[in-house]
Formats: sequence, C-alpha cells, structure tokens
Amino acid sequence: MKEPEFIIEARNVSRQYPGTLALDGVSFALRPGTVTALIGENGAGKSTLVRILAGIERPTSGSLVLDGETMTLNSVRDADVRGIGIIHQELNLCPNLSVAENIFLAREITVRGVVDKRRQLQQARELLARLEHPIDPSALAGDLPLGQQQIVEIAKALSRNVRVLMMDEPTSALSASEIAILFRIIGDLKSRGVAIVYISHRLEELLEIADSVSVLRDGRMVAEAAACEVDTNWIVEKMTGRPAGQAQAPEARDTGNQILRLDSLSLNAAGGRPLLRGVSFDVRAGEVVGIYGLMGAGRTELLECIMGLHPEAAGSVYLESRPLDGMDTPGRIAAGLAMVPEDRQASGIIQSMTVRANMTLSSLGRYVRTAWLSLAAEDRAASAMSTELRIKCPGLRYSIASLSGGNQQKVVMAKCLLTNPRVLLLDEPTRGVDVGAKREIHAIVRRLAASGMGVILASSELDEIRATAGRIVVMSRGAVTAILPAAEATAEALVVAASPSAGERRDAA
Amino acid sequence: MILDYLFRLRALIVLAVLVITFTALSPAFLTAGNLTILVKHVAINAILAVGMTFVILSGGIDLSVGSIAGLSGIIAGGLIHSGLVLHPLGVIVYFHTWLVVAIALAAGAAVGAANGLLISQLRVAPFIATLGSMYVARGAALLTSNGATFPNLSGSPELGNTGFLLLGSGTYLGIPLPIWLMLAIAAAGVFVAVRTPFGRRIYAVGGNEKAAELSGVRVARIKFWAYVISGACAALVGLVIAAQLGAAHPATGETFELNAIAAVVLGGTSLMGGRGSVGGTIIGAFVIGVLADGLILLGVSEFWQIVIKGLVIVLAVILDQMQQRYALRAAAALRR
Amino acid sequence: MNRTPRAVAVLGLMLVLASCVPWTVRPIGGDATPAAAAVASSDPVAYVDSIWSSRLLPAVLNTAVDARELLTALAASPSAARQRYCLHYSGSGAYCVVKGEGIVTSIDNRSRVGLAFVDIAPFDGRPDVSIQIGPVLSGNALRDATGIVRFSDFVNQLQFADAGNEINNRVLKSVLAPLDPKRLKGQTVSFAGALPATDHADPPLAGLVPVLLTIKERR
Amino acid sequence: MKLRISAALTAALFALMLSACGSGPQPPAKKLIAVITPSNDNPFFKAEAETATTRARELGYEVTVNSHDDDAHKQDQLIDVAIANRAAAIILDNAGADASVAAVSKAKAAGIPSFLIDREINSNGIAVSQIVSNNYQGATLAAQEFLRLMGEKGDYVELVGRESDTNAGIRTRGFHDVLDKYDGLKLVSRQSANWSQSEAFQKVETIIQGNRNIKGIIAGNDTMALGAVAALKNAGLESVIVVGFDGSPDAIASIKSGGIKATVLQPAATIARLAVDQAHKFLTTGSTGAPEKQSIDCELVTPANAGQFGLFGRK
Repeated sequence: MKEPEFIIEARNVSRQYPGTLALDGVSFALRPGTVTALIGENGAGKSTLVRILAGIERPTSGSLVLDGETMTLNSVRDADVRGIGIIHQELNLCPNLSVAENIFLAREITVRGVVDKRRQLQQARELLARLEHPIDPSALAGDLPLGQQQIVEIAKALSRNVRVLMMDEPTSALSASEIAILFRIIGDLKSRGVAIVYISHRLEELLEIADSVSVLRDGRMVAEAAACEVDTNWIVEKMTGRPAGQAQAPEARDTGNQILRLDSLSLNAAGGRPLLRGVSFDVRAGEVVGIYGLMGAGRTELLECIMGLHPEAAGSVYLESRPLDGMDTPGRIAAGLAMVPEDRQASGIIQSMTVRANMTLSSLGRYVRTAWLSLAAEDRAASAMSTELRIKCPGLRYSIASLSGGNQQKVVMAKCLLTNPRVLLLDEPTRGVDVGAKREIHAIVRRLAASGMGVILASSELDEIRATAGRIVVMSRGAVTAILPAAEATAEALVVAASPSAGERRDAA
Repeated sequence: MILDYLFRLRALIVLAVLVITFTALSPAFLTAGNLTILVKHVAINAILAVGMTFVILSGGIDLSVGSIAGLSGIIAGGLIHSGLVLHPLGVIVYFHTWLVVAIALAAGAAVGAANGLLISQLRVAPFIATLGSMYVARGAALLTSNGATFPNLSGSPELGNTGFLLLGSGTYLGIPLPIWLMLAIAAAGVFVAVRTPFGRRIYAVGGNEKAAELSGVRVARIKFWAYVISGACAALVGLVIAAQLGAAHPATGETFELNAIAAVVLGGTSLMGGRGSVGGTIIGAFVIGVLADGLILLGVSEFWQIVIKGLVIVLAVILDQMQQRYALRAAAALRR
Repeated sequence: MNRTPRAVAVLGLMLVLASCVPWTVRPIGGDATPAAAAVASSDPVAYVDSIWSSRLLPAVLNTAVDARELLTALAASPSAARQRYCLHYSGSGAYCVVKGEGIVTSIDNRSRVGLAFVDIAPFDGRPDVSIQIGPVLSGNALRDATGIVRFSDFVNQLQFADAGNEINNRVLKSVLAPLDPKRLKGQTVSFAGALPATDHADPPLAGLVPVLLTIKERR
Repeated sequence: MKLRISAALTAALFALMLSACGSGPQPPAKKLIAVITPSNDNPFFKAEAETATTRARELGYEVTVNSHDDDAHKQDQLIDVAIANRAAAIILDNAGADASVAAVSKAKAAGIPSFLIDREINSNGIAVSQIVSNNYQGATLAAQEFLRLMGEKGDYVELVGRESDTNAGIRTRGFHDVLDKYDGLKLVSRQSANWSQSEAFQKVETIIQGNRNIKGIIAGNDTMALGAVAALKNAGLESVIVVGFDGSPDAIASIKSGGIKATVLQPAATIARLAVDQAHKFLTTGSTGAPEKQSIDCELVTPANAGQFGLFGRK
C-alpha cells in the first residue's frame, strides 16, 4: 500500500463569518517532515485556516483529508487524538497551575484514578531538558516570564507526540537565543517526520526555517512556492497584491495647524514589560496620520493612552496645545477626542442596545431638554448621521445585532462623529468588514480629514494605510521606528521598518 | 413575528394565566378587598425590585436590600420610640417624623453608596461586596436595637413625631399609601430608565462596560448611583413595613433580596445586565405576589407554595433564554 | 416707611422657622418621655405596694384553710381535696392558701432555698409541712394562689413574673428578715402562706411561701 | 407597535381583575378558621398547627394553615389574606409581641376575632384570647432543676436563642432570675446559637476548648441542647449536665437515653386545642367564658417521668 503523500490536506475550504468570508476555497496540504510558512496580512485568513486544521473551528464548506481519508474534526480533543497540535499566538496556560500540570492538562498520568504527580514532574522535567530549558516543572506557570511560558506551551505540544504542529507567531515573545533553541527543536521535529505550519511576520526568519511558503490574501491562497526560490520582495508583493516599491499615495493635501501632540508616551504592562516606549509625534488639522505596525507593536495601546484609558502611562498628550494630563476618557471625549476601537464586538458596540441608542451614547447630553431625553432630538441626530454615513439598517430602533459588520462599524463612527471631535482615532477600522464597506470607510476618513478634522488611523494592513494616510508612523515593539510622508512610504520601507528586528535595532541604539 | 410578541409578553401572559386560574378556583380572589391587599403586598417587593432593576441592568447584583430594609426600619423605629440619646449632653433628641423618614432613607442610601464605592472604586465583585454589606447592615440593625423590637411607633404629639404610621396604613382616594408609593417609584423608575441620560448609560454599562467607557460614560459613577438608588428603595421598603406593623423589628427583610431578584428576572431583565425594563420588573413582582396570595387563598400547603414559586422562576428564565436565541436568529436573518 | 413692615416680616419668618425646628429635645430620664412613662406604669414595687397590705395579706389570712384539714382531705383524695381547697390556676397548676401551727423539727440549709420542716398536731415527729425560709424563695405560689394578681392585668409574662418576684422579695424583707433561722429549730411556730399542691410531695404540704411566720412563746 | 400591544394587554388584564370588584364574595359554605404559626419545619409549631387543624375540622370548620416564618411582615400579609378570605376566626402563634399588634388590630377592625396561642402580644383588649405558654415559668422550672442537678455550684454555659426573638429573651430572663441568686454558680460563657442544632454544636465545641471544667449547659431550646449534647459526647464530656426547653420528642428520647438531663415541656397541643375550643365557644355564644390572658404552665420532664409525655403534651 502506498503511503499518502500528505499527512493532512484542506480541500477547497471556505469559512463564512457573519459579514465576512474569512476563507474562500483554500486548498492547503502538508508533507511529513517539512516546515510550511503561512504568510499574509492580518485578516488574510491565516489564523482561521490554522484553527480549522486544529479542530477549533469547522469549515463552512470544503473538506479535510487526513492520511488520505476524508474526515471531520469536531473538537480540539479530536485533533489531539489524531496527533495534530497547535501553539497559539496568545498563550493558553492556566497561570494557577504548575508547569507540569499545564503540560499534562486533560491528559493527566494517573494511577487508579489518582494523578501520579511524581511521574508527571519527571516527564515534564525530561521534556523541558530536551528543549534546553531546565524550568522547574513544579513552578506555577503564571510566575514564569513570557518567554519561558512560550517554552512550556511548546513542551505541552511535544508531550503529545504530534505529527502535525501549527505555530502561530511562536517567536513574538522570545529572545534571540530562545529563538535559536526553538529552531533547533523545529529541526529535530522535522527530522522525525513532523509536519510544521509556521506563521510569523518576521520575513527573514521565515525564509531561514521554511521549506515552502504559502501566501494568503483576502481569504484566498494566492501563491505557493519553495522557500529557496523566493525573497522578501516576492513575499511583500504577493501579500499586498501589487509590486513592491510601488507607492499608492493619496493626493497631496493642505494640512493646517498642529492639533494634537504626543510627547514621549510610555506604558508598561502589568508585569513590567514595556508596551510603549517614548512615542512622540503630532497631528495637524485636516491630516490623516497612519500608524503601521505588526501585531503587538503597540498601536492599540498608543490609541488607548491618547484616550486616557491607561492613567498609569507616562508622557503627555496636548490637544490644541492644551495638556490632557490627568483627564479621564469622558473628559477627553468632551475635550474633542473620539475613538473607534479595534475590537468592535468587545469595545465598540453594545449588542443589547438599538442602533439609535448606540449612535447617541457619546453625545446624550445634547438631547436633554430640561431633565429628560428628547427622543425626537435623538432621532433627528441619528437619522442625519445615518444618511451621511449611508448606514444600511432596517430601522434605527432595531437591535444593532441586526446590522452587518461594516454597518456596525459605521454606527460606531457615527457615535464618535456625533460628539463633534477635533481628532478622531481609528483602530483597525475595517477589520472584519467586507470590501465594499471598507472602501466606503476609507472615503469617509478622507472626507472627514478634508473637512479639517485630525485623524489617526492605526492599521496592520499596508493597503489601508497607504490608501488613507498622508503621513505614516511606523511602530515596532512599542517604539516609533520611522515617520514617513506618504510619498516615501513604499510597501518595502514600511515592512522593513515594522519588522520586530527594526524595534530591536532601535533598542540597541 | 407573532412568536416574537408572545416571547416579549411572556411575563404578562404568565400573570394573566395565574389571574384567570385563581379567579376560577377561588371566589375570594377577584374581589376589591383582596385585590387591594394583593397590590399592597406586591408594593413592598416591587419597590425593592425597581431599585434592584437598576443594579442588575448595570451588570451587578444587590444582596443587601433586605438587610437595608431592616436597618432603615430600626433606625426610624429607634428615633421615634426612644429618640437619639446624647449622653454627653444629657438630652434625648426626638426628630420630627419627616426628618426621621429622611434620616432612615439617607441611611439606606449610605449603605448603597458604600456598596457602590466598594464595587466601582475597589473593584470588589458585586456579589461579594453586597453579601458583606448584607451581614454588616443586619448586624447593625441588631446592635442598634439590641435584638429587641421597637414597639408602638405612633409617636406623641408633644414630641412632634406622630404620623409615621400613615406611611403604612394611610390611604389617599381610598387606595393605601404603599400602593401610591409603588406607583410613584415605578413611574420614576420607568422615566429614569427610559428618558434620562443616566438610564441610557446604565443600559450601556450593563451591556458592554468597555464600550461604554470608550463612549465617554463614567462607568464607576453610573454603577455607584445604581447602588445608591437600590439602597434608598430598600430603605423606603423598611419604613413602609415598620409603619404597617407599628413596630420595627431587626430581622425584617430577611430573604427579601431573593424575592426582588426573582421579580427582576421574571420581568425579563437579564442577570448579565444591559437588557430589561422597569415595567417588566413590576409585572414580575405581580407574578410573584399573585402566586403567593392565590396559593394561600387556595389553601395550598406551605411546602408546595415554595416548590411552585421556584418552578415559575425557572420557567421564566427558560422562556427568557428561548427569547434570546430567537432574537439572535431574527437579528442574523436581518443581516443577510 | 417701608422698614417697619419688612422688619416685622423678617421677625415673623424667624419665628415661623424657629417653630419649625424639626426636633424636640428632652432631658434623659425626664418624666415626659413616653418610654419613662411606660416603665412607671409597670413598676413592680409600686404595684406590690398597692396590693400587699390592702388586698394580698387579708386575702391569705382570711381565706387560708387549716393545714390539718387539708392534710386529712389530701390523704383521702388528692384530686378532690385540690378541687375543694385550692385555686386552679389556668388548668395546669393548683395553689392553696394554708395556715396552721406546729413544731419545727428540722432546718434544711443545704440549698439556698432554705426549708423549715414543721410537724403539726397530732404530733408524730414526722414533718407535715415545709416552709421556705430563704435566703432564696422559689416559685410563684403566693402570686397565683389568691386570684388577686391576674395575668390579664399585665401586658406580658415578664411583667407578670416581675410582680411575682417582687412579692417574694416582700416576703423575704418583711416576713423572713426578722427571723433567725437557727433559732427556729424546736420552736413552735404559727404560719400562713401559699403553696403549690402537687402529687407525691414530701412532706405532703411542701414549699410554703409564708406571709406569716412567728415563734410562739412557750407557755 | 409592540408597546401598544403590551399596553393593551396590561389594560385588559387589570380590567379583568377589577371587573369582579363590584360583586362581593359569596360567603363560604362552611365557616373558615385561619391557623397561622411560625414555621412548619419545627415540630413544636407543626404539632400546634396540626392539633388546631384537627380540632377545628372536628368542630365542622374549614381550615387554612400557613406559616409566617417569624417574619412580622409576612404575618401581616397572611392576616390580610385571612381577612380577604372572610375567615370566621384566626388562631395565631404570632411573630413578635410588638410587631404583631398592628396585624391583630387589623383583624379585629375587620370583625375577625383572634385567638393567640403560645406567644402573647404586648397589648390587651385586641385579641379575644391569649393562651400563653408561660415561658418564664418554664424557664424558672428548668433553672431550678438545673440547679438541683448542679448541686447549686459550678461553672456553666448558657446557649441563648435568636436574640431578636421575644421568647429567647424571656427564657434567659427566667434562667437568670433563678440562677443569679446562687453565688456558687459561675456563668463562663453565654452565646447565641440562634435556636440551631448545628450552631449550638459548633459553639459548644469552641467553648469547651477554653473551659474544660464546665459542669453544666442550660439551653434556650431543645434543639440547641441536643447540639450541645452531641458536641460534649464528641469531646468525651458526657458527664456535663445539659438542660433544654420545649419538650420536643427528640429531647424526650434523649432524656430517656441519658443525653439531656431535663427539659420543660410546653403543652403546645393543649394550648392549640384550648384555643380552637374557645374560638368555637366565642363564635357560637359570643363569649369564651375565660379571661383574655391565660397562662399555661410548662411541665418539667426528667428521666423519672419522661415516659408520660408524647408529642408536646401528656400522653
């Protein structure tokens, strides 16, 4: 009997989310003993594809083939049993359990129903030794530094005798020496016939370790090639869909006076890890400033700092020369800032409320007549705004849940605009939004800037940045690595400035 | 669509079924006398539940309302019966009735404020914070009266503290004062919830705290006031009960919090916050009141009464879940 | 011109405000407080003062049955005797008012409820009656035996109990205090008082609370 | 649209509720007696309620039985319901001497005579009868037996009932009015166990840690006394004298087996039966023939006479 060529195959897989098609007929196959790099911009569908292969999600259409047999994965456990493992981008450890307990979670070694702690500790110690990281297996996972936690995640996957291992940005929290160890482990796994899917934004790293490269764009598989045949330029070109180096700057605009100034904003995470390091730049009236950076570059944290969501942050924000220090979020909104947050579901809309109530939430004071809300005034404001932003909805009194992602996003923008902000902050405003709505939102952003508003638009999509921004601030690892006028912002320049090594270089400097 | 209306009106339908059933089974049920009494009984729980609605809408819970009712009754009872004894001055101060009422309400609001500060500033989970103040307020009531009852709260004319009992037994246009109080509180509650920025912000905070904060809502402040409202409502209930009984007992109000929560949930307010209405709560309070009153009239055994009450609450929550799923499907259908 | 009416108005307003002071101040323990008034009406000392010599003592002394007569009747039929000679108190207890004369055969001071055992004629050396001589008195026989002190006259059982305790105090103070228990043994005494009538009592008339207990001078 | 429908439905419902208001209720075929007691999960009150119910049925009445759980507010509501039900009489073991005055007055104003059992109220002339279990007398009885067993000296512990309960106060008063006259007795700890067996168990376990040489425990009710006995037994202190109050079947069984040394029995059954008889007499002749306040004494139960007692009464 002939061995099947691939361990696992996704055939013509699609995944539909409300409002977006995350994967569109993707086929993807893994050979034993190879490392496949999966590349694409944020939202291109990499995570969705990996999640389907790991049994976390089920495809809307298409099939999975394991060892030549079509099958369905109904749960992570299902995948686990078949030797498919995944290391998540976000760590998945229980901080209150020990390292050994985490490694053997849900597969405890037992003797007559009782956990055999001694053997678990023993085996955990052996695994960690193999990873060249003698971490104490009885230490609490929550007490370890992030890099070591990542090692524990890897140990957890290794302990399961995987045949397929998917790694979603495994190195984002690792130091250079830890990365070297990881690469050795990958090499070791490869030689034992394990198929590895590797997702990373560090392009050089990818080319160093991968055997083949697959590029996703807008949910479609746009290119596949052997790693030795490609270079960084090729990857950027495939990712963005246009030849590298060809800038697509928006028409030059007259900008007005400085309206917002950031003076060395710094922020540390609870554990002391820096999230922002001395970020300074300014925004002029009528200008769209794009903030480009990869996952974890600090874009969201920066916008949150400007909005006053992190009172512990150092540095100052000046709005029209007026310092906003010590002011809370509502105060800053009143002063003329407004923000469209990144995660629409979690912090943009309020699911349980109507379209109208969502829209008017930030500007309720405007509709108060004597002591009560004038529903008529609210209605007038909301319908005017919904016409202006061309929001498609069955009615303002319907639940916001009945709107598509793009229209929900427009409602969030409407909410911001009803406060008449001087500066509008947008964090990934088109994530999970279909192409039509995306274009409309970009047009709205340009129109708002033209009317004299200052706009900060943070995005991890090159296209979006280059379609809207007049000036681009590139961030990496919490620091500003470049500020480029649109004319100079080639895709290549942006990618290079945004790469984590750029942030490291800046550290060294 | 019809299904949608049926779901939305579920509490009202349950209420109608109960009323029709009891009317059929007991000739005494649908009489003016019994209905007045029934509504008067409902008033107690309804007033508590209106306050509780604000707390639950904000995404919290208030377990201390029963104890607050007990404490406010004891404070009012003590001030009327034995006055405020100032030993260093060698005098007893007897406050006039309206001031006694104001002090007791303020005390309830103060416990609510303490809850609010614990929850919004010190980030104590609402369940824990109000569980704590439930014990503290109950203990304070027992300490204040040393476990005893303050009897005979009719006051005396020369001390200017008469008239307290009117709060429980007075009538206006032939309708007992507690019913008027309930109507006033319910109307004010509906108005605040629907027609004020505060009400809208409560819904926002309960619906999505993060989004509310990013929309400029001062989340901590909104939560604080929700607990103050709940505390004040509870204090009012304590006063009404003390006035009805003509005596203040420190154990008054034990397990009231559970009845109030039940009324809120029956009325369709989600325990997760952000969804529900004061009007629904009033209907929920009526369901519980009609059920209790009707079962007693029918002579149903005490133990069965408890079982039936529990079943009705669970049924209401199941219906709520069904409506949730239905609404989600309907919304999804609209998105296509 | 305008000054005067305005001043009057201000003065009037101040007066109105002053009368509106929303509280009343009373001294602690002042008679005017309703609480104090309530205590006065339930003052057991005052209550016992009001009945002791005017009603209670005469009732005991005038209605008491002779001890020998009661003993004889009890020996014949306890229930018939109780029916005839005792006051049945609300169904459960029965109390008798008894008087008599006899020789104190012994004193039992082991308990704080001291007892004097009395043999009454015909003398057989065995005690027929025990009399409570303190320093602690037990029970409410004297309160309940005459029908003068009625539960209905009291707001609650504690006040009723207070009256009983005060009656016993009065016995200790005015009847027993003048006596020296040590001197009683071997003396002839005359007594009157109330006792509970129970089955199987030893002696048959046990625990008499005296309103009268005097040593008869030997002839 | 939705609002309008729900408003219409609400209006219709209330219209329905009010429509029958004009026509008064038909008087029930049989006269009704409403029996209201504290709680049915306590054997004492259960015996009380059941005796009253049985007796009233024997006399040809319809009976409703409800409990107020010692909540004066709930009692108030139950009285309201009895009034709405046009009860002929109310048999009530009330929820507080002061807190119940208003409710009983309300019944009186509605023309319904109340017959109070077990506990009294602090007001005369409102109820027709107050057949009171004389807790104070019972407490002195228990205290005297306790004294006798202790030999009038030694360290002892008192377990008090729920502090906000009138009877807890009366019993502890009765205990101390007797015990405090004896210098040889020393109260080493006085704790409330809220009438509860498990709470008494825990409190006593803690107390004996610091007082190994206690000689006796006097408890405000049998439930707490039984908890104390269990704790003492666990600690190997079986010789400690425990005296209870109530005369519950459990306590009598414990006395027979040498656990509790004595209790006083409250004649719940006698009281309940007496109350129903007086209610019947009052309804038929207009008078009970007895004074309003009637005190029923408790009886001492000891190993010597435990066999004579049944469910809250003599056999």
